[in-house]
Parts: sequence; C-alpha cells; structure tokens
Amino acid sequence: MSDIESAIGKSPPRLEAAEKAAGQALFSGDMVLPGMLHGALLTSPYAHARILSYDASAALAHPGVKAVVTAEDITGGAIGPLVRDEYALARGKTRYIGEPVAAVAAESEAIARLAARLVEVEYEELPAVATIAEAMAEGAPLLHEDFADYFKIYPAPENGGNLMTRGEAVMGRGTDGFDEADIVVEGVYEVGAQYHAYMEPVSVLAAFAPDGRVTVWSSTQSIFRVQANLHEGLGIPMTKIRCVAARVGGGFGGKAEVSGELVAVMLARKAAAPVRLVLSRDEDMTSMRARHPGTLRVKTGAKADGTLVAREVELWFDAGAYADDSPAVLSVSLQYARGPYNIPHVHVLGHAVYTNKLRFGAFRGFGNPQASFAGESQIDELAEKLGIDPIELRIKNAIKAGDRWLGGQTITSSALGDALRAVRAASDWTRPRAAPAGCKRGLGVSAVAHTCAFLSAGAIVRLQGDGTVIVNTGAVDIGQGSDTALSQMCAAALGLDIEQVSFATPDTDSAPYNYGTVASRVTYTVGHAVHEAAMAVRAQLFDHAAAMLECAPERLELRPGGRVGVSGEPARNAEVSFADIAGRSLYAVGGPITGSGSFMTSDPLDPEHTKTSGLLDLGVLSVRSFGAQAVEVEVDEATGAVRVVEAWCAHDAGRAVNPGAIESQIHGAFTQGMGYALTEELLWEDCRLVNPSFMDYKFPGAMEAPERINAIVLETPEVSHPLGVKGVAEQPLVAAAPAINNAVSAATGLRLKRIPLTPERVLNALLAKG
Amino acid sequence: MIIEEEFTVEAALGHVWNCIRDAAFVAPCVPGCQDVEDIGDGAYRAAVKVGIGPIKTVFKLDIQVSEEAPPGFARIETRGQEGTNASRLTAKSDLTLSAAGAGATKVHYRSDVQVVGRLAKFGLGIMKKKAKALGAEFAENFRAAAEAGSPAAISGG
Amino acid sequence: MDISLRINGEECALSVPASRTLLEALRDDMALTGAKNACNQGVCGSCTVLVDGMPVNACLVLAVNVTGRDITTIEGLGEGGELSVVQQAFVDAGAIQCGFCMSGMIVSATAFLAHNPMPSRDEIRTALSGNLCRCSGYVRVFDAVALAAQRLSP
Amino acid sequence: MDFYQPTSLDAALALLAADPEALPLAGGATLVAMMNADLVEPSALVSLRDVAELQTIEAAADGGFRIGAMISHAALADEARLGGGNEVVRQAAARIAHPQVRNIGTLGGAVAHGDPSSDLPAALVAADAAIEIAGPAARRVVAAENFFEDYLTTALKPGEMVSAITLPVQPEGAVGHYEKFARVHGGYATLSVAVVLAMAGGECSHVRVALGAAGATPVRVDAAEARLLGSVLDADAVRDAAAILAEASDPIDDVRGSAEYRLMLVPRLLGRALAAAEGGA
Repeated sequence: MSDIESAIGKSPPRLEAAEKAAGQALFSGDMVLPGMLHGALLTSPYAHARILSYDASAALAHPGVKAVVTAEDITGGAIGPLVRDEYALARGKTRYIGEPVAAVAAESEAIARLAARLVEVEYEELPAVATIAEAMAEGAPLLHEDFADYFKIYPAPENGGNLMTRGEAVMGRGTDGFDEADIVVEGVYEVGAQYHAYMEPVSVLAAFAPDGRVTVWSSTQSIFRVQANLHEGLGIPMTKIRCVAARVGGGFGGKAEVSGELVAVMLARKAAAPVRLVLSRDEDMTSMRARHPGTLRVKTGAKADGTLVAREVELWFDAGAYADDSPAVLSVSLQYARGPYNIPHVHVLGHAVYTNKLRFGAFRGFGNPQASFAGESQIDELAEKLGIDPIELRIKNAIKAGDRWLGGQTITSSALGDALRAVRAASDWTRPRAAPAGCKRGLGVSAVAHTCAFLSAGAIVRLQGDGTVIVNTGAVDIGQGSDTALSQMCAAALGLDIEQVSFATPDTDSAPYNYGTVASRVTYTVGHAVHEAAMAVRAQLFDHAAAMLECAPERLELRPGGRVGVSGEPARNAEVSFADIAGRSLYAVGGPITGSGSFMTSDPLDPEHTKTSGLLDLGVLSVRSFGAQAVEVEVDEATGAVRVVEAWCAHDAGRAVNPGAIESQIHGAFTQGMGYALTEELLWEDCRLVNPSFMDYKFPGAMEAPERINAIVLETPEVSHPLGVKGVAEQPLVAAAPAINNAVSAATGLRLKRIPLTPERVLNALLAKG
Repeated sequence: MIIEEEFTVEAALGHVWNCIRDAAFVAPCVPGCQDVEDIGDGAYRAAVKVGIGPIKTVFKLDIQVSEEAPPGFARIETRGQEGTNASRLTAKSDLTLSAAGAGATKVHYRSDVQVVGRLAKFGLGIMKKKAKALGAEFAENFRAAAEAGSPAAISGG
Repeated sequence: MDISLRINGEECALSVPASRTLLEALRDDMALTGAKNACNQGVCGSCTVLVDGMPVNACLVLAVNVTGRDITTIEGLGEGGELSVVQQAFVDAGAIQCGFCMSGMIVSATAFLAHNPMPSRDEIRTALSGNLCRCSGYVRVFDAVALAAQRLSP
Repeated sequence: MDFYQPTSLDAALALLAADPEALPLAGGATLVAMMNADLVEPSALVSLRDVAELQTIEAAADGGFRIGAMISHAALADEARLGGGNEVVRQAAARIAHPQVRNIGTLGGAVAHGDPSSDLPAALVAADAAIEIAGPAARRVVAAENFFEDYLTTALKPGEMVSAITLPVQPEGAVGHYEKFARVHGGYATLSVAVVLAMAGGECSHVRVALGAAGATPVRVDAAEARLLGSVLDADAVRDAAAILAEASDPIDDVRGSAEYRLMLVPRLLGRALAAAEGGA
C-alpha cells in the first residue's frame, strides 16, 4: 500500500461522532416542521378477519383530528420486495394482531392515539393459524387466497396453500452420498424469533410541497426502497418522491424494507400538512417484523478420518402474515446450510410458511444464523463421535480459494483456516478452564462464511472549488460507519486525507441508486462504485495537470494532500494542486470535474454444479468472507444460567478500511448473537405476541457484556475488489450462537438443540442428563 | 388464555340449567358485574368492573349464546372493550352440565379468552391468575345461589 | 400548570399538563431532543438526564414534580460549543455507532465520574447497567469512560 | 389531572381524602410507568416530594430503624447503618433495576405497589419489618407479612398511604442476605430468596425466609423455618425447608420463567442464600 492510499487502515473517529456525542444528531423523530401534525396507528385486534367497513366519523369529530386514512385511501398497488402480497394498510383482510388498519393525524400525539381508537372497524373474524403445523394442516384457513395471482420475482409453489416458498438444492450425489460415510449424525434444531431491538423505534416525517411533491425523512436502511415502495404502494411517480435519510438509530435489517413511510405519506397527503409518525416500543415490536423462527432437521456424514462427505438439511421457517424478504432469507439460509466446508454431496430443502403472526424479514445474517446454529452445532457432535478436535475437523474440511460454494460460485479468497488457527491460539484452546464452585466452564468454536457483494450501487465523486471532494452514494449509515469508510476509500483513491472528503446526506434527489445498507454489502459493493468514481475524477485531474504542466498524463503521479506532480521531479514547480485544477476546470477549460461509478454484482450459479429449484436468483449475491469464533462460557449448575466469560472473534475484512470500526462491528454483532443464543425470544400465545416490551424481551445490557471480546481482524485481500476490501458486519452475529452452544456442550456435556438457551431449558437438560 | 372451572351444585340438572340461562340470576354471581341487559334471542349486554391493584376499568361486553342444547350444553361468544377501545376482549366459552347422582349437577365451563390492548401489555401471568380467581369466585357464588333457590328468589347482587 | 425548571443552568418557565413527563417537556416544549424515547418504561436509559446531579429516566419523572430543580441534559454538558471531556472521550474511543443511546449513556457516565474519579471496569459496568445499547456490545463504551476518567484525573 | 405538592403529611392526607380517585406520587418509578402505558389515569396526583417527615432514616431507640417512605432505593442501598440482619433490605434495594430507577423509586412507592416479583416485599418480610400507614382518620402499623394481600393489592384502605417502614433490631449476630435470580441483571426476579439468619455454636439460632416471585405475595412458612432452627443447615434440613416453602408457593407462568422452574429454584436458591448468610455470620 503506497503512502498515497494512507487513508485506508486508519481509524479516524466517525465523521458524525461529535454531533452524536453533543446530542445534536437529528433523527426523524426529533425533526419538527411548521404546522406539523402527529400520526398514530389503529391496529387489528384480530389475527385473521375480513374488514367489512370503516366508520371514521367519531374520530374525525374529535377536536384536533385533521385526517383519518384507511385502505380506502390507498392509491397504488400491492407492495413487497419479492412477492406483492401487502398494502400500505390492511386491505380487505387483516392477517395478524397488531397489523396497521387505520391511522389518524392530529395536532398532538396524545390526541392522535386517542382518536385512532375511535375509528370503528367492522370485522368478520376468520379462523387463524398460529404455527407452521397449523398453517400446513389439511384444510387450514388460507391467509392469501389469491396468492397465485400475486406478482412475484421468484418461482413460487403452485396451490401450496399457506406455503409461500419452497427451495431446494442438490449437489454431487445428494443424499446418496451418505453411503460413503462411516459416521452419520442427525438432529432437529429449533430457533426462536429474534427482535431487532434497534434503539430508535420506527419514525417518519412526511411533507407535501404545494406542487404535490412529497419529501420523506425516515429511519430507514434504504432511501431507494422507500421511494420504490411509495411509488408502487401509492402510485406516486418517482419525480414526485424525495426520500432523505435522517440519522438512523440502528436497523439491523428491520428497516431494510418500509415500516411506517407509506402511512405517514397517506396522512400528510390527506391532511395537507406535514405528519410525523413515531411508533411506541410496543407498537414497533407488535406491528413491524422480526427474525424467522423455525425448525431445521440436519444430517451430516463423515469418514472415520474426519472427511465430511454428505449433508442433508430440511428447514421450515415461520414467515408470518406477509412475505417481506422471506423467500430471499430462505434461499440464503439454504445456501449456507452446507456450511463453509468442502462437502461433496449435499441436499437442502427449505420451506417458508404464512402464519397469522407479524411478518418475519431481514435481520443481520439473513437466514445464515439459523442455518449456522444447526450446522455448526452438529459439526461439534460429529467431532465428538469421531474423536477429532472440533477445530481440527473444521480446518481439515475448510473451504479454500478456488473451491466452489453450494450453487457453483467460485471462492475468490478464503481465510477460514487462518481464522480457526487464530482463535485456537488466542483462546489457548486446549487449556482447561477452572470454574467457581457450583459452575462449569467450557470453550466452544464455530466457523462462519457470509457474502458481502449484493446487487447494484452507484457513486458520484465531485471535485469542489477548493480542491476537496464530496462523495455521494445514497448509502445510509445506520451506525455501522459507512459514511466514514466510504470517505476513506475515496480519499485513498485520490491520495487525500479524510478531512478533504465530505459525504453527502443520502437523498434520492441527488444520489445515484443504491439498493440499501443490507447484507454486509456497503464496504464491498458501494466501495467498488466509489473507487471507480474516484478514478474517473483522477483521470480528469490528470488531463488538466498534463495541460498545465505540459507533459503526458502517463508521466504524472498523485501526491498526498491533493496534488498532481510529474513523477521523478519532486520540485514545487513540477506539480499543481487539486484547487488549481478545480479553478481551471470551472472558469477556464473543460467544465466541472465529476466522476461516477456503477457496480453490479454478478456471479451466476452453475446449474451443472448444483441443481436448484424454487430459489431466488442468487447470482446477485457473492464474494464470501470467512471467520471463526471461540467462546468461553460459565454454566451455573444450580440455575442453568449461562454466562459468556470471553470471546475471540477472528473475521476476514480483506483489507481493513477502518480497523476500529470493524472491531466495533465485531463487538456489537457478537453481543447481538449472544442475545440470540441466550435470552432473546418473542413469544406468542396462539397468535398474540405476549412480550412486546423491553420489560419482557431482554437483550444484553452492560452487565451481560463478556469480560472481554477479542476482535481479531484478518486481512486476506479480496482479489475481485480494487482495494481488496470485504464486508464483515453480519458474520460475528452468525457465529456467536453455535459457538456459545458448543461451549455449553464442552462445559456440561449437554447437546442442546434449541435457542435461546434459557436457564430453564439448560437446567432441565442437566437434570435429564443426571 | 384458558379459564376452566368444574364444580358440583347440589340441585337438579333442569333447575341449574334454568338458573344459568337466566341473565338476571347469573349476573350477581359474576364478580364485578354491574348490570346486565337481556336483548333477546340469546344476546345480552353486560358491564363488568375489573381491577388489579390501582388499575380499575369496566369491560362493556356483548354476549351471544351461539349454540344451545338444553339442558346440557351452551356455547357463548363474548366480545367487549374497555376504556374506549383501550383494550378488547374476545372469548369463546363452552358450558356443559351433567347430572352427578342424587339430584346434584356437575357444571363445567371452559373459556378461551383473548385480551388485546393496554391490559394485555400488563403481563399475561398476573392476568391468568386473576382470571382463575374470578372463575373460582363465580363458581362459588353460582353454586350457593343455585342451591339457595330458583332464579326468581334471588335478591340483588 | 405553570412551572419553572433550571435546564442546563438556564431558568425556563413552562406551562405543562400534570401528566407530561420531563422527557416530553424537554423534547416537545424545549426542543432539547438529545434525550430519546426508546421504551417509555424506564428500562432502556436513552432518556437519562440529571436532576440535581443524579441520573434519572426522564420518561418516569413528571415535569411538574421537578419544578425548581436543576436539570442537566446532554446539550448542557459541553461549554461554549466545545464537547465536554466525557463527550470527547466517547468520540476518541470510537464508542459511538448509531448514537441513539449515546445521550443517555454520556449523561450517566458524566454523573458517575463526578462521584467516582478512578473507577474500575466493573464499577463502570454497574454504573451503565441502566443504559442499553444494541450496536456497540459495550466494549468501547467502557473504554470511553475509562479514558474520560484518566483525562479528568489530576 | 390536578397536581398538588403539599409540604406536610396531614395536608397530603387531606388532599387524598378529598378525592378518592387521587393517588399519592412518591418517586413515580411504578406509577408514572403505568400512566405511560395508559393503565392508570388518576384524577389527581398528590406529590410527596416536599413532605419532609417522610424523608428521614432514624435509628430507633431499640436499635432498629425507622425509614421514611420517600427514601429512594439508592439512598437505602447506600445506608451503611443497615447491617446485620437488616442487611437483607439494603441488598434488596441495591438489586432493584438500575441506577436511574434506584434514584427515582422510593421505599413507600415500592411497598404500596405490592408487586410480589419486585425486590423489597420479600426482604421486608424476612426482616420482619412493619409498615407504618397514615390515613385521614388514624395512623396504624401492619406487619409486612400481613401488609401484602394479593397481586398489587395491599392492606392500604382508600385515602391511606405508607408513611414509613420500621425495621426491628435483629437477633445478635444475625446476617441478612438477598439472593435474586433474574434472566438479566436488573430485570424482575424469576425467583428471589430473602433470608435473615443467626448461628450459635454452629447451629441455626434464628432464621426468617421469604420468597419473592413465588406467589401473589411474599411466601413465608413457619414450619420451614422451624425445620432449619437448631439444624446445622445440612442438606436435608435445607431440602425439607425448601419443600415446605415450595408447597406453599403458587408462582405464575410468564416470560421470566414457568411455575415449575420457579419451584425448582426454591431449594437451590435457598441453599445459596443460607450459605451466603452463614458465610457472613
């Protein structure tokens, strides 16, 4: 790395850190506009019911109420990223308790909330299905009778009743491969529903200008997904939709698709006034989305020497009342059900099923946490039966550069072996752990792979009058630090210091298209476009400099701090500054210097390598990065309580743009994965969510934080990226639950197959084991 | 949330059936029941005061006997709300009466109650215990009333 | 009701209904939107402010009940546009990610350090047990408080 | 909603008597949380903030303590004088939620709320505390054990409020210990065991045990304590005592644990609490 690219590998504080520390950061719930009204939702009290009629008269008569909207105010079509099975508000039918049915705009939030309860809705209750079993039972009531007619972008099963999607992939000889196995292990694993618990509940501010153009500030992970949904769901042409990202208080996938934006826009339109809709915590937990709960039957076969030969998985996801991202989550989950190993014979089959519960959608890891909890737990069971050290077994079968993933995509670089060796050494793997009286301690391991290139992204880099540059990508920083990292990549490409780069607030009026801050993609995918755009600016800078210095562009070089000079002649007069060039371009020759970049992930699957059916086009998802974790836990034998003592998390970032930010992502993702493993579970009684509050849904606090989380950032440069970078924000969550489960096994000898590992479940298992 | 109660009344089946189907008779036995109105053909309206500690409210209920096989079985559908729709209640209850020798009657009722809204946020565990206690209290009141005399003989609640 | 609160050293007259929480008064009446509402039940700590120097959940305190008291919010920690030592330490330690919990976190840390100049890591952990964060995993948050303590100590 | 800030207990009581729908506002940790959740809409609030009489901790002549209702959990947790057997109350206050709530919540507020899974009720029963009640007509004292009647239901009559808690002088050498098990630190207890224990010559000379989150009220059984009295707190004695306590318990099923699990924890946490108290003796 020449000193030109010095902006990479540094950990400057985030660009917006000071603003956030001062309490000045403006989240959409903090924003106020003159004449602004407040929105509130009326949600369905029934899990499944036809909506017969509305009577908003009482609500409208209430002093301070300015507008009431229901499905009758919908002026667009159905929405949904993969199957259009949903509307801005429940339309014709309501399909889960807590589904938004109507909304009110009023002078205060209190009035809006009270008036929302005055909107009378006549329902005709229908039988509901609370579980996958009930939903798939013969003659079960159908949530989406006309599912077959919905617009879809994936191959859906025909007349499957409540079956939303069925995906399958077969590699090598499929299950016949088990005939090569000396030892086979099989088990059924269950995973609970995890809530994102972003600290900022869903919030939106929408305002129409007199010309009918709406501006929406919202807490979202993708301003373009908001724009697309407003267009599809309300029929507003994109020329009349401007989406701006306010500061976002965490998303973790929960804000990848729309949350309250359509309702706020409907209210703002009808009330002809700006409307701010901010959900309360229990509304957010009851009405929005969570991670897919489900069941995975996994079977793995290996030779006596530890060579993995066959893997079979059958997976059932409860997808809730609307698809949201479910078909994609299922496809990704299946693609990771083989695990990061060279298993030749694989057969994976998955189903996602509609039930009368809130929608299950994108959440950090996107189906991989479920598959990895089952797969990585079973690998440890196999290691025990084979009498091989769990890390040895993983290293032996670890996938390497040049190998092919399930589906046929070629692995461009793999640091899996390095990661496993790193955590083995760092955790002093073989040293037995002493535990206080009444407790047992153990060390567990897990391996992980996840993608970081997904769909498309654009970038524009513009030279400013003083020779600094501004980057505009439309990628929303939801707290993971992408504003800073992308600015660093741009600075590196132009030899600038980070202070010489500013980052444009994501705004559909000015930003190039970007799918969204999802799938660990921003560093790699958007980074690609930023680099390309910066190089386009570099070329224009060199053209100008060549003229100004009267030499061929090829003889020029970038010099740190925003200068272009003749290589080999360091003297002052043999260089020009970016500012000089900017002046020339703006006022003399050539016109403004702007570079743009555009990138599309394309790594088509190979049907010869893997037969698939019912899966999404996974060719738009590629470039895997690898990692491993070792975790030490302490189990209290009297209560069954599990505590994480310490964790060692090695993850390959290709080339660490901002090492500090990557370590922070590892700390946060591991802790979120620890919550998934130990305490976090949404619970239903039939179709009613019973713990929609932070009082009853517990995720790790300061007291639960491990004594140490050792973040180990590996750097195996990614050949397919100009700067060699990869994204790692989801991996550390994916690896946590299986590593913790394996550590509990090491400590107690138990082989638990259901998360979260609540104290009650652990104690009962301890007693059953005797 | 399931509330199930089974108790024996020292009175003849026919008599117990008449008692249980007479709203004016049953109302005083329901703890917190303030008034009940018979709207005809198995439909009733009732107001029931409910409280746990400082939380006090009145559920306005619409009750409909949806199925009936006198004198042994009745299915009752209930819908209600409190605090201008702050919470909503729906319940499906099955009531079965059977002769239990020597002029006694076994009363068994099982209702599946769903509460949504502010009261549901409060905590299912406590609500179940409270509901169970209300169920037991009703059983005790009804048994005493049914054994004491016929519907007409009942004094105010 | 007409009340007066001393907010960040400035006497503020307000007329609020009795049911208005201090959090609502700060955010809606005083446009001090640093304190956040992530749960409104006193569990998450994102609404932490100081009343007479003590960290409290502003969502559980009625504005009328703290009339005449000294209220300190995140906006009042810095001096003349400069970040306080604790605020700067959170920036420098890389503790801030999405930032939504940070106002409450920094206010809690500030009050804690005022009474515990050289805390152990466990004492820092206990002091912040009422401030939930979903992004950081708390590692850099503890580092930031330790850094602030070091910079504050003579 | 009206709001009053009287400066004397009598004035507060008069205000409460004038409006049966009015409620006293102590710290607000539970009351304001319920108001925020739309569960309670009092017609008036009588703030006790400026009632000095309720804000004192006095060492009583007999060596016990009289603690004013408006003492915050934080102040109670920092009260070094609450040692020996009364340590159980100090520890319980220190385990409530987290710093912010401990700075807001008050002893009187928590006691009047009467939530069996909160921390102070069981500790007060184990310490054999008495609840001083001030009413429009008269002042009366009720033993903590009889004060808690059901979920969120106490001996308080309309217009009455808790004015103070008196902790008795504990037996010589007694040690208090509050053992709380919750899914995460600061959460409501799945089960808690409050113990006051004195040992003499290696044998148990005094013991009071109360369980939190084990029923509608704190669970205490004479027979369980009798089984421990005179024993060396051997495993059998602890197991039998725990069985008696479990028999008298009727815990709820909720997200913090099933009833069965809570009952399973009774012997385990009782053993741990007694060992900790004995260690401290």
